[in-house]
Parts: sequence; structure tokens; C-alpha cells
Amino acid sequence: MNGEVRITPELVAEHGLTAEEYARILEILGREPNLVELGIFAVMWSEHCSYKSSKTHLAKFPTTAPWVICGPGENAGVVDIGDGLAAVFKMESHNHPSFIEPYQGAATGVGGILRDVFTMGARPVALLDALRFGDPAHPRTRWLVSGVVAGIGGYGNCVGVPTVGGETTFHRAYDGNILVNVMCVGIAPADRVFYARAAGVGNPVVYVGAKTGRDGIHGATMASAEFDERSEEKRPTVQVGDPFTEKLLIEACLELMASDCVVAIQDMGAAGLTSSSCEMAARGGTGIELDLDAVPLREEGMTAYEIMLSESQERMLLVLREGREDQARRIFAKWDLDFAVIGKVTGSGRLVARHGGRTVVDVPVAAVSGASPVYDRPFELPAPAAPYDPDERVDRIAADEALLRLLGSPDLASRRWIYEQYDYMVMADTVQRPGGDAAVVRIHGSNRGLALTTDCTPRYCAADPRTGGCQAVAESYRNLTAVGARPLAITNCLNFGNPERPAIMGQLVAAIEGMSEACRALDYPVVSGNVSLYNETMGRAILPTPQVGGLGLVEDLDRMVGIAWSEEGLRLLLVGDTVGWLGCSLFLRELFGLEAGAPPPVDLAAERRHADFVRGCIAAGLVRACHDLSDGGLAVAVAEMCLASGGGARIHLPPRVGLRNAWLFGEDQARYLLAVAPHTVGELARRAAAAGVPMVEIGDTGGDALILGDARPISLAVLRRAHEAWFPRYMEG
Amino acid sequence: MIAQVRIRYRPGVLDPEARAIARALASLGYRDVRSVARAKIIELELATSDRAEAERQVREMCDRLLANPVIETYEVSLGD
Amino acid sequence: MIAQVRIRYRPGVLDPEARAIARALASLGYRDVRSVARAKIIELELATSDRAEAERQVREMCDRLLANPVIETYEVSLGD
Amino acid sequence: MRAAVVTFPGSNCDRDLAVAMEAVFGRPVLRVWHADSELPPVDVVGIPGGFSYGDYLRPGAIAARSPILRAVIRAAERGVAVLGICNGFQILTEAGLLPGALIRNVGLAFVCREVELEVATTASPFTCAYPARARIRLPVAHHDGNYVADVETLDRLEAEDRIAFRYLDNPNGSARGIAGVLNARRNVLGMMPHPERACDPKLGGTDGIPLFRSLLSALVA
Ligand SMILES: Nc1ncnc2c1ncn2[C@@H]1O[C@H](COP(=O)(O)OP(=O)(O)O)[C@@H](O)[C@H]1O
Ligand SMILES: [Mg+2]
Repeated sequence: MNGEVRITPELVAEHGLTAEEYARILEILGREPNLVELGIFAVMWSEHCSYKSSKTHLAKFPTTAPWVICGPGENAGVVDIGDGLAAVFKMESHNHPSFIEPYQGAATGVGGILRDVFTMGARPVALLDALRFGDPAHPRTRWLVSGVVAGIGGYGNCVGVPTVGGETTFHRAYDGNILVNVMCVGIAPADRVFYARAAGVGNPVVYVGAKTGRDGIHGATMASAEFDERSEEKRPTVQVGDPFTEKLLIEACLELMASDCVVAIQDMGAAGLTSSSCEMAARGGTGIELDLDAVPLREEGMTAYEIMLSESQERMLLVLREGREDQARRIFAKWDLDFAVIGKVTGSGRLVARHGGRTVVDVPVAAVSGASPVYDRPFELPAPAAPYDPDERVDRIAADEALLRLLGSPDLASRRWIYEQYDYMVMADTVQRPGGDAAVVRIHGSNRGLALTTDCTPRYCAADPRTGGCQAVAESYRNLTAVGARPLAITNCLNFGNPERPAIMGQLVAAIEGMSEACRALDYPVVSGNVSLYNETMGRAILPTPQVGGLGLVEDLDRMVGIAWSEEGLRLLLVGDTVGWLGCSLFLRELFGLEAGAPPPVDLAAERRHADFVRGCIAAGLVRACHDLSDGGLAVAVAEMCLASGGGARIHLPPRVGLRNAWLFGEDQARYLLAVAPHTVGELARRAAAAGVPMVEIGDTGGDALILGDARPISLAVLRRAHEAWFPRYMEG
Repeated sequence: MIAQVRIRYRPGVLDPEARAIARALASLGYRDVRSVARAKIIELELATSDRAEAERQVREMCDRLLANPVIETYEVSLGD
Repeated sequence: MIAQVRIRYRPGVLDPEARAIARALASLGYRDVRSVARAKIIELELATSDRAEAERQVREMCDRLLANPVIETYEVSLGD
Repeated sequence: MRAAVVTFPGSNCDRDLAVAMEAVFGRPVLRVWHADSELPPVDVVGIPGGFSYGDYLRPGAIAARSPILRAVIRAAERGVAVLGICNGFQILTEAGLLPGALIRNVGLAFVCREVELEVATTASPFTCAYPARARIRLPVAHHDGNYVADVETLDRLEAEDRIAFRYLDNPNGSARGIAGVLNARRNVLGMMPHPERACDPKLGGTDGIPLFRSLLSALVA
């Protein structure tokens, strides 16, 4: 049947391919493709799978360090964490599906990123979710928040991987395009990491997991197409996840990988069987022959097109050592999962598929997978925003009132409503729960831990994508440092609008440059990532959102700190320079309705110096609690520490402070707030001076109120109400 | 008046729960079960006695809240 | 043959989901809804065509697995 | 002290429970697979949390009909201690070893947080090491922890001192704040909170340790 469909220009366009791209296909094949082949090229050359708009710029990321075992290019990045172990991690977006069907979209996003990690032989140990929603007042927002959070919890809780952190912010720019970015971290023996390289001509290609249905056919092209009013019609492309099957798949795959049966393994993610087989063959420099009649199917009468392009969840493709089929089959039978030998590795360099006695696909894998088009799209670098120059008007609002309003604003209110729907404790290794800076999961059976965080400040990126990209990396570095971890590497998810518009392309280019500069200066390479473009609805793009996921190592959990102190009478030390930068601050936005100015500059040398200092003090046991300063500045940081501690604090304003609120709420970078025992202040000051790190004593802990200079004391109860009330009240409607 | 809404998955949508039930029945020895499907019923007691109006209202409720059109279809039936 | 099992909570078991639906409908402005109840349907396709045998088997499945007698009641109906 | 933990497809707290038991009992815990039809000779069997069979049909329903559960029921009849936590509690009610049932939380959402509990009886091999009426903190993490039973059953549970734990701040709507119940013979306990997640100061609490200590002192007499 398939071979008989005439390939018209309309059909080519419907597949999201340009006329030039189609001409290229004709050239590669030396003939017209049939419909199945057209579908294969379309998904493999979609933005989502081919990175055709971002590839040339992504090459700027620094990706190596002595501890990097595997950088970008595989299913996930791999770094050495000592003791013969490796951390395997990656972040991925599921933005469009989550906008259409928030529960299943978010749930299958979790499923997909889990597979990227256990496919490399790592047991997933933590999940994080970075979420961007539209204006809380937008009629769809509440429904989206509730569905996305339930979906992430529904999947993560069931597979039994703790969701330990993330981010959630709201901005009207996401009204028509929410962002759901999920990060997964796993741990594997460093010498037993598995790669997706099909090798060994004659080795069997094996399908395991759930059966193939008509789910999400053309999901990958959907994820790359700009939303328009017709997206309603694309609805059936939503997949339904089955976390129970995923859990079985994790256990079965890890059990199999502990044997020596596996040559290569790859999850079937976007573009399912097509991308997994093409990529495995392309990476291995081999070919693959598939018998589509052997693929386990959920529905009758599925065509070759549907089988090749289905995005049914919870499936994996393996290359086994010849003769190990039965050993592998027994493991999958034990876990009640489908197992089928569906092909073999060849030396032809081609992907060949047969169905119903006919050859339905015969394409060269290198061209499909490697030689996809690359676009050096024109870009315009954005003009830098003019700095905002605050005047005495910002001090007209009392500090206590400003703080309460900020703490109760959508972007700063407590995320308890979200994270209590996530099982953040399963696996019994979560030693820093959500609510602080970085989450920390213990490396099972040891006294060491992985520190994890996701960060990005889209309002900074909108005003200046280069500084914003730099800041996102720096903030993640600080969050890891604040618990005492040594930052090792990042993953990322670049969420932008339509790259065919030079202004958007400029944001992408500038953000990548800013991130790269920060990664280089901080010795903090990029080991994996994902790009999500075309996040636009009817010409309105999201804020540029280069989401960063950071991973660090805590060498001694007895020396880890959190944001809570447990004693009165501790001294509060502010590390870093405070000029009172209000441009792009939450203070301006929430209290004056101003989204104005340039973002705070990022001094990477200072970031590194201050972080080394703070980490050193924590390792020396000199710090009782630590918090990095970010959204809302000093006042918000100290308030969050008070809330976590259940105790009050007093902040003394320095004598010549200038604008009080700028000092309290400014978002200058490279800063930390430390709570330390009084008798160690001298030692800390000596260390700071020696390291050239600015540090001032600004207050102490005690009582049951927070007192900001001469403002009215805010009782802890009032503070807590302001912080906790917004989310549940909003969600109740 | 009682209105009944019967909601089921669209054809082709994966229903892992139905599959789990089928397997559990098989493992209990019920070899006769060829397939399992699920549906859910929401029963509404309405104040109105105008059938046309009731039907219109209930359909609207389905579209707005009760059913998820992306993956589900529904049928409305009115009792008395 | 198709057998349908209709399972619902026993009277006295407060169904939190039904309550939530009622509340959500009210907040959407449907003041006419007096009460909401839920049931689930499990549809079994059976190999047998003996109605009595089918009914016996399906009741047994309900007692052994499909319904929890502590909180649920069930009804079986046979199609054709 | 010989202990076993059962793993069902979808269990995800089996390792956590075994680790906690091993720390307190001081010896390895046997791991048992759901398809086994025999239990090894043990003094206590743990039925762990998670989502056995995806929680499909009803949480615990399918696991309750698995081969190993028949062995667990026989063991319970012989007096072996059986501890069901979270999904394990759901499985034990579905299996008829414990009265009542667990339905969807009143808030409808999954809830993961630390809760305060009262140890409502110390007259059991699971709670004898707690001080009478102790107030303890344990994590909960569940979607279906709302305990329901008819009034006569609830009255009987109270009259027979079979409520092991009560919530002080009910997170799920459970009848009479019930967080854990005992069978009539007092050798089977089902509870929604997770004592195995509170056996290590690094994880934020140690109030679960006395539960395992209780077993140690009651069973190794
Ligand atoms: N969607 C989410 N899922 C889980 N945890 C979240 C989520 N959003 C925020 N959190 C948690 O809430 C806390 C505060 O988040 P955030 O203000 O973004 O921290 P920071 O400014 O230190 O990066 C963090 O512990 C974070 O992990
Ligand atoms: Mg922070």
C-alpha cells in the first residue's frame, strides 16, 4: 500500500520538509522516497531530532573536563563521581505535548528522560522539573499547573524515583506555550556505561517493553512546528504513559545489563523505532535490517509507516551478542515484558525494513541521521537593555511590606503545593529535600552525595540573553556550592521561539555564548542537553529560557549544610558585593509593575572566587547554614532561611546604605548569606580577606520575628502565612 | 432527572489498566476472557425536568470538565 | 459474549472523587446538579456463549478480584 | 531475627525496607519474589510500599491475589509477624488480613510530607518499644491512604485496642484518624506512614527505629 502513495509537494510540506530538503532526499536516494521513507526523513530531519538550527552554535559549549566520561551526543552525559561510579544525567523538554494534554504530556516527559538515563546502564536516582507557566490570571493556567504537576508526580512516584527539585515561575509570555523541562540523574558503575552503537554484523536487534500502538505518530514533527489554531487537530498525537511498565523496564534492563549480553541499547523516544535504529546504526557505522512483522503490536492493521513512526512509550531497542537471545528473553519474561527479535545488524550502512514480504524502507543511515540539513540561520544580536537607575521612589514602600508582598507573589511563594505531590523521599537517600538551594541525594551505601539544581531567570534572558545565559549557569553553580558541593557539570534545555526569525535566533546565539563563557570560566562543562524551538503561538514567542541543570558532588555528607540553622545567636555574614541592582528585579516587577532595565552583571571571576571561599568554609565546618542570593535579593533569602529554620533574625542596615530597598531587594550576583557561630567570625573574616572576597556581618539569628533594619518586625507566623498562602489558594480557584 | 455520562478511551489509546486486569484474570485461571475494556460512569442528579435542556447542560459539562477530549469520548443518556 | 460489570461504592462510603466533581461543577456555575455519583464499568469479552456459565464465571471474577466487597457492590449484565 | 521482604512488580520501597530492617536487626533480610508460592522460614515478613501492578484496578488488589500472598496468609495464621507499609497496607486489606479499605485521599492529590502520629497502642510486637501515647513523626507518601470501614468495624477496632497509629493532623481523610491497624491476633500490622524512611538521622528522623526494635524485642524473646 505505502509504496503506492504518490509523493506530492503538498505531502512533502505536510511532513514539514522544505522543497530544498526534499530535493536533498531525492539526491541521497537517487529516486523518489516512498511514504514510509518520507516519514522517516521528516522526523529525523525535524528540528527536534536533527538540531538543524542550533547545531553550529551548540558546538561552542565547552564539553570536556578530566571528570567527564561522555559529553553530548549520547543519550545522556556521564561524569566520574569517584569510587568507581559515574553520574549519568540529562534534561529534556516536553513542552508542546504538555500544553495539549498536561497530565499525559508531563508524565511521558518524565518517562522519556528516565529512559535516556537507564539506557546507559544507570539506575535513575533523582528527577527534577523546571516549569514555566503563563500568567496566573490566564484562564488555562490553573488547569495546566494542576495537570502538569499531577502528571509528573503520577509517573515519577509510580516508578519510584524521587522528584527532588525544580523550578516554577509564571509569566504571560508562556500563556500559549508552557515549558515542562524534566531532568533525570542516574548512577552507574563507571566502567559499565552502555552506549547506543550498533556493532557486530549479524548480532540480533531486539525489541523490548510495551507493544507498539498508533500513539503520537508525528509527535516529533509536532514538537518542532509552531502552534497555530489548527493544533487542536493534532490532538491524537498525544501519548499515554504507563509508569508501571516503565518500572518493570528499568528493572529488566538493569538486570540484563548486569550480564554481558548487551552490545548496544537505545530507548525509543521521539520518532520511535526510526530514530532508535537509525541512530544506533549511524553511531556504530553499521546498518540495520528490520522485520516489521515481528514488532509486537497493540492494534490490528498497522501500516509500516505507523510502525516505524509510532511514539508508543516504554519501549527499548537492543543489540545483543549473538546467541544470548534466550538468556535475555528469560529476564524480560520474568518482568512480564514483550521481547522480540526484530532484525539484525548489517554491514551495509543502510536501514532496511520489510513488511508483509516487501521491502518498505531502504535508506542510508548516515544520510538520514548524520547528514541532516544544518542551517546557519541569520540572527540579530539583541541591543543591550539600558541599565535601570533607581531613585528614592523605590524606598517609599516599607521594607516589611515589600518583603511580605514579594514572598506572597507567584514566583516566590512556597512551592510546597507542588512538591508535596512528588514522592521526594522514595529510595531513602534524599538528604536535602525540596525547599532549599540544591537537592542532595546520597550515593547509596556511602556518605557522599549528588547535589542537583535547575536554574534559569528568563526575565534576565529577555533583557539580555547573553548575560541571562551566563547567569543561569552561575546561579546553578551557586546553588550547588551553597550546600557544600563541588559543581561538576551541567545539562541544559534551550527553550526559544521560532529560529527562522533573526531576533529569536539572536537570543539563542547570545544565550549559548553567555552559557559557554560561564561554563568555561567555572570549569563546569556541558555534558548533555536538549533544544526546544518554535515555542510560539501566533507570532508571540516565550521569554528566552536556557534552562540549566547542574550536578555537583558532596564529598562528606557530615559537612553538608542547608538553608536552615538550628540555633539562636548565630551571626549572619553576607558574602559578595552589594550595589543594589534593581534592573530586572522581582522587586521592581511585583511592587512597581516594571519589567525594566538590564539584568545584574555577572562577574565570573568573582563567582568562582566567592564559591571557592564558601565551599572551603563549609568543608572546614565553619558554616551552620548557607543560602545563595537570587530572586528578591538579601531580604528574601534571609526570610527563606528564617522560615526553614523556624526562627527569627535581625538584619542591620550598613551606615551609608543609599537606597534601603535597593540594598535589601537588589539582585547583585555572586552572593551568599552564611549563618555562623560567633566565635568563628574572626576565622571566616581572615579567610575572606586572604581570598579577596568581600564579606560583611549584617545581622544575627534569634527571636521569632524577622527585623529588617528599622522596619516593623515581621513575626514568623505572618511571614509563613505570606509565603505559604498563595499557591494553595490560587489552585483552589 | 438522572443523567448518566459514560466515558471511555478513544480507540487506539493505551489502557494499561485494562491490560493489567486481563492479565490478573488470566493468572487466576480465567482463560475464557478474550479482552477487557473499561469505562467510567458519572451519574448526575439534576434539578431540571426539561430533557432537552438537561442533555445540553450535561454535554457542556462533559466538554468543559468531565471528559478529556484528547483521549476520551463520552455518551450521555437521560433517565427519569 | 460481552459481559459488563458495573461497580460502585457501597452507600456510606464517601467518594472523594464524586465530591470533587460536584464541587467543580458548582464552581463552574451548574447550580442544577443535586448530586454526583460514580461507577466503573469493566467489560469482558468472553469465549463462552453459554449465558448461565458466563454469568457464573463473571460473578466469581467479581468476588475474587474485580470488586472489593468491603467498599463496593457490583452488578453483572450480559450482552450478546 | 529472620526477616523477609516481598517484591511485587511495581514495588518501590522494597530496598528501603530491607535496608532499614537490616540496620536494626543486624542481619541480612531475605528477598522474596511475588511469584514464589512459599516463604522461607522467617519471624517477620515485610510487604513494602510502591505501586504493585501499577495500582491498577484498586491499589493492592492484584498483588493480594498473587501466589506469595497465599503463603503470607498461611504464615500469618501460624503467628509470623506481617508488616505492611503503604502499598503493603493496601495489599493486606485487599487480602482480607486486615479490616477496612484504603481509598483516594480526600484532597485527591498524592501527598508526600512528614506527619505527626500518636502511637495509639503499645500492646503489639510492632509498637512495644515506643513509650505509651508517644507522639512521633513519620513521612507519608501516597495517593490512596484514606482508611474507610463501617462503623461497627471502627468501633470494634477501638474496643479491641487494634488501632496502632493515629494521625494528629489527618493528611488523607482517614476515618477516626487511623494511620495503622492490627489484626485480632495482633501479629499483622498495616500502616500508611513509612517507618523505614525514618531510621536514619540524615534522612530527617529516627522515629521509625523503635518499630523495628519492637519486633526485635518481641520476637527474639
Ligand atoms: N516544580 C518543582 N518541583 C520540585 N521542586 C520545586 C519545583 N519548583 C520549585 N521547587 C523547589 O522549591 C525550592 C525553591 O525554588 P527556587 O526559588 O527556584 O530556588 P533557587 O532560587 O534556590 O534556585 C527549591 O528547593 C526547588 O527545588
Ligand atoms: Mg538558591
